[in-house]
Amino acid sequence: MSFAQIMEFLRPMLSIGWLPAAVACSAAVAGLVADMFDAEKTGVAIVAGGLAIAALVSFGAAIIPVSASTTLITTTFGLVMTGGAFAGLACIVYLTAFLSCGTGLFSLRAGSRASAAALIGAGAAAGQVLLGASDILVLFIALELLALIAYALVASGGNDRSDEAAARYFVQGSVATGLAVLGVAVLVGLSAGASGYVELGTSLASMVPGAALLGGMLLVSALAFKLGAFPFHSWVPDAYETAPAGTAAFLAASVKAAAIGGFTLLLVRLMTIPAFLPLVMAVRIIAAASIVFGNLAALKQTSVGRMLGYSAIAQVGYVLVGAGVSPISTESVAAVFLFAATYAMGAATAFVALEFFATGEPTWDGSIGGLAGIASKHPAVSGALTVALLSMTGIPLTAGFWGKFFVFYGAAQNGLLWLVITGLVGSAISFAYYGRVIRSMYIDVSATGNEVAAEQGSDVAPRVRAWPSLIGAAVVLFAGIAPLIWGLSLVYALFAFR
Amino acid sequence: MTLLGLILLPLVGAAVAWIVGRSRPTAPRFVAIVTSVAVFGLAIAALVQVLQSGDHALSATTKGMLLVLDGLSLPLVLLTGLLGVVAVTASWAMTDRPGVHHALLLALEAAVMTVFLAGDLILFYVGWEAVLIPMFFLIGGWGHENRRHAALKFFLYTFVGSVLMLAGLIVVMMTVKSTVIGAPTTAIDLATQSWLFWLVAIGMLVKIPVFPLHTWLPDAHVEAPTAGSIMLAGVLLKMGGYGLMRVAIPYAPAGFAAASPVLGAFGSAGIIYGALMAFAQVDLKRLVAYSSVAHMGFVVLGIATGTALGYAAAMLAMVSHGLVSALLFLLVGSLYERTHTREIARFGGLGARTPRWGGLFVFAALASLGLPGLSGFPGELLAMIQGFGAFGWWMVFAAIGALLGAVYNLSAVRRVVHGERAPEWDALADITRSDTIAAIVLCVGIVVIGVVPGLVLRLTDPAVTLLVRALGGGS
Amino acid sequence: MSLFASNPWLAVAVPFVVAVVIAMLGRKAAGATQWIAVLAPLTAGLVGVAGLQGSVTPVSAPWLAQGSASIDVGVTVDGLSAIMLVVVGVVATMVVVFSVGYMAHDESKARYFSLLALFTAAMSLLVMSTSLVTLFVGWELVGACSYLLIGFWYRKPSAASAAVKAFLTTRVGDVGMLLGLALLWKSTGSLDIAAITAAAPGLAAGTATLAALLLFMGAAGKSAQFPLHIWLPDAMEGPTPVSALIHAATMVAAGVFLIARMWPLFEVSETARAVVLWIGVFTAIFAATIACVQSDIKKVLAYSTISQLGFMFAALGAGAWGAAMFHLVTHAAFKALLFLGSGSVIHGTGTQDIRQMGGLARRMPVTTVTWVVGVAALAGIPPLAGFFSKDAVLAGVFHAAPAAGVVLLGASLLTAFYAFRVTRVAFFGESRAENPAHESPLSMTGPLVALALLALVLGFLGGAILHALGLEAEGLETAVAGASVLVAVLGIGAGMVLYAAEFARADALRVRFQQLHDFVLTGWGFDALVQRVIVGPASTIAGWVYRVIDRAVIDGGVEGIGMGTRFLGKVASGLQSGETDVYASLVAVGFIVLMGIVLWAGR
Amino acid sequence: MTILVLCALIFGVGMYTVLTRREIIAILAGVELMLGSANVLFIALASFSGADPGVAGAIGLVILVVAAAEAAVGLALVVTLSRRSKRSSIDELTEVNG
Repeated sequence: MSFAQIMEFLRPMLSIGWLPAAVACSAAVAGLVADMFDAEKTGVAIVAGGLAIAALVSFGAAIIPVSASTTLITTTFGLVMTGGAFAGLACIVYLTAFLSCGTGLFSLRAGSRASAAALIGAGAAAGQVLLGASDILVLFIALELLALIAYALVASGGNDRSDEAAARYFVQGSVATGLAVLGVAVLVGLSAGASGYVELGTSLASMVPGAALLGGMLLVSALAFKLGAFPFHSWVPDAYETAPAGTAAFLAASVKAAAIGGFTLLLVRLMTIPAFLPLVMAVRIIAAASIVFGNLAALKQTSVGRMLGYSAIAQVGYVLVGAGVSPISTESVAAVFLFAATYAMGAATAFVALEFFATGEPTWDGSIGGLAGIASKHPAVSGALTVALLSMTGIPLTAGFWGKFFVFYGAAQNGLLWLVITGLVGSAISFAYYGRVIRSMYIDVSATGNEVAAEQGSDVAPRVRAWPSLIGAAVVLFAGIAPLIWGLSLVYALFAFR
Repeated sequence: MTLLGLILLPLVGAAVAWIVGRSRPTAPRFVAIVTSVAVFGLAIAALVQVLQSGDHALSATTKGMLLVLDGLSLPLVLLTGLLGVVAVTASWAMTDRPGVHHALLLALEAAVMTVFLAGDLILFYVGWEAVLIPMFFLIGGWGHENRRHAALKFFLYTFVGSVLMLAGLIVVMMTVKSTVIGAPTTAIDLATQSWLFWLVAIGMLVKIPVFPLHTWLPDAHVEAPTAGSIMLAGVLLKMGGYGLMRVAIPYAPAGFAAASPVLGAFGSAGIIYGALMAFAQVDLKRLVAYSSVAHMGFVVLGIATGTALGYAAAMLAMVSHGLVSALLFLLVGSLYERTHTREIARFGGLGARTPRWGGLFVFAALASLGLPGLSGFPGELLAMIQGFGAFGWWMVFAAIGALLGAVYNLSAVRRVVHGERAPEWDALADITRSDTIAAIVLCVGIVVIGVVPGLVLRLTDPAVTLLVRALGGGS
Repeated sequence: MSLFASNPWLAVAVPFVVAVVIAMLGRKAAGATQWIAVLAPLTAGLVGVAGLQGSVTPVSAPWLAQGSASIDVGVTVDGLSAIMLVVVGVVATMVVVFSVGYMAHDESKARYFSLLALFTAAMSLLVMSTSLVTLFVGWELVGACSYLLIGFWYRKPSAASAAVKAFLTTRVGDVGMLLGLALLWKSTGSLDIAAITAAAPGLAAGTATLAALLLFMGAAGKSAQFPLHIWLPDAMEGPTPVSALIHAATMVAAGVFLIARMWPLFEVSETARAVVLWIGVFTAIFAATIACVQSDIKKVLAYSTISQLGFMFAALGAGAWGAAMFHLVTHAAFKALLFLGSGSVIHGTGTQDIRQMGGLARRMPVTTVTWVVGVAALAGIPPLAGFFSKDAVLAGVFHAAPAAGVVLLGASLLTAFYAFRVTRVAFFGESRAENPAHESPLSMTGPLVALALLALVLGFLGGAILHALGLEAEGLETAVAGASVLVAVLGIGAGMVLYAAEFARADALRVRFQQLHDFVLTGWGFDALVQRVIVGPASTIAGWVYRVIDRAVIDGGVEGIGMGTRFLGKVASGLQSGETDVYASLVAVGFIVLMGIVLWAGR
Repeated sequence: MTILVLCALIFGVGMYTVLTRREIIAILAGVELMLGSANVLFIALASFSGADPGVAGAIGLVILVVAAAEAAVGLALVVTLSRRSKRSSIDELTEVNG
């Protein structure tokens, strides 16, 4: 049975866009039920399994052309059904969520692992909805759902620091939600309650430009907050540092990928009319600011989590460089989606590897110095972390390079050379902090010598906890090298608009 | 298919060496020597194929990659193959994690081959960056006291340069609408060319390194292990010169024409500066590193003249510097392994104590100062007389640089090989057999190219004439 | 003989192969290999002889060809190079034979003889090349061999630094020569000697003079003319046969050969010739004065060589390049003789200081007789070769610039004086040495006798030499000849009288002019000057530039940028101070600022 | 049109309380105020632009539900904070920074 035949067999099933979301939600519920019976480990496993299936299904939907079926549900989730770019990114959202749960979330307190896994499952489903929303209200609801889940996951660290970070995150989040609600109110209000993108688009054209701009900017800011772009970034470092590495993987990767998807869709679907051109200028300013701030602030960090937080701000800057293209075309959206996918994979692999180290060496205080000489003890996982960091820097032979390449190519075509150079120099400087982690892992000799410390941390053998980071690294490497061998068409196929 | 083999074979060898290294520490060096010799053999096979092929070029394409081997890249591919073998023999007695060391060495060779064989701009850039990773780990892993700083500085410095180059390449790809390297069908307008040339060339100038952008080289060399230094000096620096001739000049000829006086000035300044710095050094390896800056100054000078003979001078100077600096680093490395110090002041009268090493070092010093009959001279002579044609009396500085070249080389010989025998080294063993074989191979190469430079020039002739005709440049 | 005629490149190939063979055989077969070494100069000489009979087919091939331009290299033997080949051949053979005895107890003989053979190969390449490129190749290779041979006993620090000094000073001259090459390449489009000499008249006056002067700079470096002469006296650190071969006859003569070879270029530019003339004249008198006060026998001969070369350059400057070549040939013979003689004396007495010698005539008869013949030739006593060639030189110089002629006469007087001063002190009077000197074996005295015969005969071959160079031989200038003989006799007399009976008068004279004597002894203080002005500051400047420019400015700049970004990082991360209200207000302010931008962009 | 001014005013008050008050509970209240005023604004705008009252009401209800969920999670966070480390004002919440 060749690959095509299998796909042919699966075709009818794959056409149901909401299938992945359904699987994920049901797995989440099952996980909660298992938690009730104190079968915590199985609960997490169920959620992980569900997410894996969802990832496979959406990958299938991305690869083979699917005819959009027009049932009631599809109208609201319309866009997800068309497969192509959205299914591709949805697959990444599910895959990273799967990796996050796959670690077994051992860094969380015993009781709360299954519930956290359930939250991640639901969050992944919400991510796909946010990604494929064709209605502004659906977008808003998904956004808020993700926000709430994020607050809970940050608080799942179970210590004073994570509580504090969660509380602060909540305060800023609520301000952003206020802005979002105001934006929705203005836009939908003025267009007589029509909240679907298509109807909204038409009414926007005839609306008073000032109000449209205000509403648009409100929404853009809300989404920029969710992405963690410069002016709205303050929660990112605290959240990534205090949240346990496993959940941080979900936050950094799949939530961000979904938000990027939603944001770009907002621009593509809603704001193509000339009235919104100035918005794009704002997006570019945010992009440059995020790149500069993110890269600079990350230089001084000693905690790996916090550093990854700041680097996330910079990475969002690169995304916005791609999104800030004035005639936003299918290629530029594909580029942004590709970048979101590669960044998400890199971030997920990195955090999952940190999860492995956190649970492996309880003495690891989360600092870069703490990782000194760890490569000799855990060569495989530190290799995975290195691949992830290189990918986030954008070094060739990793997926990150292609992401950055296409984003900057699009921006250059748009004549934004100053933005391209800021971005490129930013990504060069980024090696100053990514490289320091690699250097401490491989080159520094660990203070306690490199005898193999006994594994007292988690009660599970390291081999079991290591596989998620290895899978992540493998995907990143494969995606980096494959285009060299099979050409760039493969990349476009996965994220092309259909 | 030989072209693809040139890239894949070292990669496979690297993987095997790494895996074997984990179990039996003595095995990886045999894997490495076999692979590197095989790669060198493949390079010679490619040479034969190119000579037989009508248009003096060989290309191979897979769906994703386009590989091209022609006059410009052939001598450098052969040089990489040869230095690969020399690097492995130089690190024959390596006991500190040999498996990973040889794997990184072969991976480095594969990455460099990709750069020289790349037919399209994306692959060229991928190879250009991929070289940094193994080198970073080589410097970091096997360096000496200051390796942490040197490794990161090396990576960051060249990475910022090459990232700017990527910006330039993106603009090139955008305007020319194709990623295949070669004279552009639709010439880029003159206004953009002026700044585009510098944007694309900056990454290469950092790599060469040109005079003000060179401070990463001494730190990287001093800290790199012997094999790493041989590959770094012997081959990595050539990527800059090759990149200029292959990518920067064809795409921005007008920009290059406007920039050539500045390039020539920096080239000549590099010759003097490198020689002066080498003369002031206390650390032997740092002295050789600065000598690389001086030699590569001739390459930049040759390229800046923009004439066929100028490019020939650059190619000759690059190949000769590859051999000479590899020999010097081999000798300095073998001395360091036995004495564990690189301080020139502590050496003295080694000629008496270790005659074989002393003789080779004197030969290397003479080759390094560009003695006629050895490989340095043809390149330097051509660069100077063509430079005179293009820049006139500025060549006085280049000539003074050549003189300073003699100063630092001979003063190094006087302080290390000649003079009273330092009592400290009475029990010093002479150079090991494996290092001697590698050194002899390099010496033969140096003499052959010195006496018959036509060998290299015959290879580069078709490609250089093509390049010059494309630019409408002088003879 | 036809073998050599048909392929002249043998003169380069055979010595090179011999050198490699000797080096390969190494220490164990040193006994046998040293005799093979004789083959090298013999072949060179035979090719020269074949050249003299004419009919040598030139061989040339492209060396650096790219695109349409190409630089060719090749060898040919015309009159000029034939003579030089013969000189090199004869003198080198004598030196090799002499060295067998002289180096008998030296353990690294193999290296010595292979370097000698390599030197012969380089010298013949230099002499026979048809293109300036091969000439330059031979030129620098000869310099390298002299570096290796001066520093032969490299364990002696003074020998090592003398070798470096020699190579660097000649290299300073080579820098000028290289620029000359570049200028010629630019103006005539070719580096082929024939092409350049043909195009010389057509060159713009300025370019021709400049090119000639640059080439002369190279020649001055190699032939130790003022101010690039400082390396020759120190070059005496090398074994004496080396000094005889390289620093008397062959290498130092290369400068004269170069100007003779490129004569049409010099012919065109008046100013260049004037410069050559006056530098030659000054060097002649300058070196002669220093030679008069030297106490080391080899230093005397070294300064004498510089002075005699000054004569040749004066002849070249005056336009009589034939006379210069004739004097070159005779000088090669008797100076090699004197050096080998001093070698045999050093071998016999074990010291180089003439004050510890004395009364050697009784113990070393053959050396003394040959020495006297050599010294007489140097002073210019009629029947000997020195007289004829010096006369030709003086005649030529008098025609061009009488004032220069007079100065040269003075220099000849001093030459005669110092020549016989050394003879009187070293060979006659009571022996001041502790252990009695012994005569050198036949293998050393044989070459002395041969060279002495040559010194006798060569004078009469002047006409044949000039004819071989393509110039017609003029007769003796009676007036000039008379004056030079008178001056020679005066010099000899002064030398013998002053240093008779335990040098009473000489010491008295020295005490009165003590200050002047010391000043002249150190080469007019020129050596110390160069040391203080150039060599000393060189390392300090290099060190300063390294510390300040490289470390502080450039590297500091790079590290500074690194530190700067890290500091900016600290500032940026300071923004995350932890106060929640700061964060919340950042969100609000951020929104307002963006809204402003949007509205401003949208106006 | 007075409705618009009123909503803007309430939104401003809400924003002011969030930005200036120390205690988190007060901030929560401020957030509720902002969401409420946005809701009222929406209803006003929708009816003003002639939307079908049923749809406007439904969307208004959605916004209310979201606000409620927001408040619930916020209170949960406040409770955990006060129970575990007895901190309720944002001045005490400055441990995580840099």
